[in-house]
Amino acid sequence: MPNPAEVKRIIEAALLSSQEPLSLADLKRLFEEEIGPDTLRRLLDELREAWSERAVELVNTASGWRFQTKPEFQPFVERLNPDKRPRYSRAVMETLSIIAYRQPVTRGDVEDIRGVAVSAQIIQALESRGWIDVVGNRDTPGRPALYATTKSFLDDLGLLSLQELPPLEEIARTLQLEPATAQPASNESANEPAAPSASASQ
Amino acid sequence: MPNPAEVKRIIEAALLSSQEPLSLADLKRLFEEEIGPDTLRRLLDELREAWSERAVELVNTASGWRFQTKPEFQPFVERLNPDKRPRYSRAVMETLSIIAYRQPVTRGDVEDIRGVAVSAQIIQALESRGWIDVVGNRDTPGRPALYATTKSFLDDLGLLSLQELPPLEEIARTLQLEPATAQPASNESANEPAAPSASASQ
Amino acid sequence: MIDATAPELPLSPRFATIYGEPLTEIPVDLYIPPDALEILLDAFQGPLDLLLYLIRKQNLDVLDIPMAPLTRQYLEYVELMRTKNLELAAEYLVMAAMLIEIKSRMLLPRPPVVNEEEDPRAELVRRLLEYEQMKKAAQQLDAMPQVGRDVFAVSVLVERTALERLPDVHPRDLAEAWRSLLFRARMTKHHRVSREELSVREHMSQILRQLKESRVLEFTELFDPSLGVPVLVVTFLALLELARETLIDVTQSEGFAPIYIRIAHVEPL
Repeated sequence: MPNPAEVKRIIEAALLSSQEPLSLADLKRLFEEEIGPDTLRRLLDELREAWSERAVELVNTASGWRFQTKPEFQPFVERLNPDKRPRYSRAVMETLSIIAYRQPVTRGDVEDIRGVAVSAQIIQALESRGWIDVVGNRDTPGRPALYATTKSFLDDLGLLSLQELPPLEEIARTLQLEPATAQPASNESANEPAAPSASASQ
Repeated sequence: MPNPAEVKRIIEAALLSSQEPLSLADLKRLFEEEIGPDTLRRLLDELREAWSERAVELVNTASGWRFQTKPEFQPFVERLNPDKRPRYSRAVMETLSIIAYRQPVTRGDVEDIRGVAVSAQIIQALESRGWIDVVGNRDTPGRPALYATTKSFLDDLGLLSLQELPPLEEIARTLQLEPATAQPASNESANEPAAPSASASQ
Repeated sequence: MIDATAPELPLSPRFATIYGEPLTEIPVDLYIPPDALEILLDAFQGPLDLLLYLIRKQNLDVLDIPMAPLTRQYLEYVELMRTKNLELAAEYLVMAAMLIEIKSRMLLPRPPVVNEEEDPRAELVRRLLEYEQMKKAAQQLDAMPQVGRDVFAVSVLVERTALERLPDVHPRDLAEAWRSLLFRARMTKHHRVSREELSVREHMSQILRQLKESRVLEFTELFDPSLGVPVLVVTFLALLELARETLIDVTQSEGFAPIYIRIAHVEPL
């Protein structure tokens, strides 16, 4: 195997100059000599460690490794490019999270959960961003398209897999709904995150 | 003025994540505090120095500062994206093919066969690629250089010898199958190329 | 989730005390002036969202929704919406119908035997909780750093000008080039070569190359018997062809003396 410092130099340059995240397989192709995945991973960890103090970090996402600026750096970028980067509307984000957590789902499924029609533009916004795509059709009348999130969605959120999405809050209690009238709404919910006003703030 | 190390960290991240070179004026805008051009330039020089050992370098171009890979890194990028290579023009390919099949030949020979002038750039491109070289000069007025293909040409094309080039007879035969062209009418010999090959080298 | 034990709240909120009387008795934060409602509506994603808002504002347990007052207040909002914003009303009216249905079913006396009969609120609760869950998930997703919004991919320019990207060539490309030459019928018979002649021409190049290095070679140095008779023959043919094209000089001082081969010498013009 070639000199590890040299290998790291090359990996670093490849990652810095690549438009897309690079997988271990991509990185292996950089070298004519065989470099084992363990070695590669160790060198990547060393590289990540070496960069940890800077405003740019090495992250491992679904499609591979990439360098990106740290979130703390964002205010400086805004000074450089004063045009604000738009945030997605709540409608888009809710649709996205339903697709992310419940995939594969149809537009009808999303509408059922949101209790409101989902416009074609919302789906289109997510599709053209490359965050969702059609993975099939449900075998029901009209054969509606089934949507799922893409690797690029995970990449853009810096995630390795859907497992890394923030966990959903428990809804198990719905299944134990007590019959009819007022329960003493006492403290059986002690382990529940106490956020009475969290969702009331908008 | 803020901590110089911090300023360098931010300049580095801005330069790494920018699509375009950044001028001193751009870089100044990163900071709320006033940073003089001399300070900025000194920090940029320090940054350039800090990067000097890596496969990526900080350069000052006409339109500003930017990071770019060093030329030595190019072969690695090509291994990463092997399918991104350009193609030679038809003129280059025809010239190369004439030199390969007819060597040793002069530029004049190539022009005779192609029926058009062959620019010096074409010969130069093939020479600097190391695929052809001058093996002598023809003993005619002007003593034109005789070109032949090199060992490196065979290596790069994965050939052991010129014998392994596609045989010209077959090429001619495949051409005969094409309906359009007017071929010599001596077609009683179906498997024979049109040319009487006995006198071929004349 | 609602936590009924949250300190600023009465121990167990009884909707009766909140809803006992019309608007005046509703806590201040529940009252939305009609003018503000219009603005507020933009913030609601739909009837479920509005319902959740009402429940959360009153700090009520979703699992224990007081249907009557909630329905009444919901209807007030929907009525306001209906006059202000007709587009939105349809979905909200469907929800209003659902609330009224639940409310009426709960008012009906039920035979105590039927234990397994589902609570009429169950479906609504399920939907509210599922929506709330997704709504929170959306907020969490939105809070995560996104490439292009909060963090930026690094993209260092790959310097290509210094070293030109070189095309690949396959033997079939050469054949294709030759074919295109043939096709344009520029070729005279003169230039057609067979496979054997190619081998002669290859050796012509090799001999010239050897001569370039050592200027003068003895005839026998050009032959390597270990390569076999065909190569010896081809090499000899190549020598003859080179001599014929006056590319080399072949000299021998006398019979049986060594034969020397050199690049053809041309008098300077």
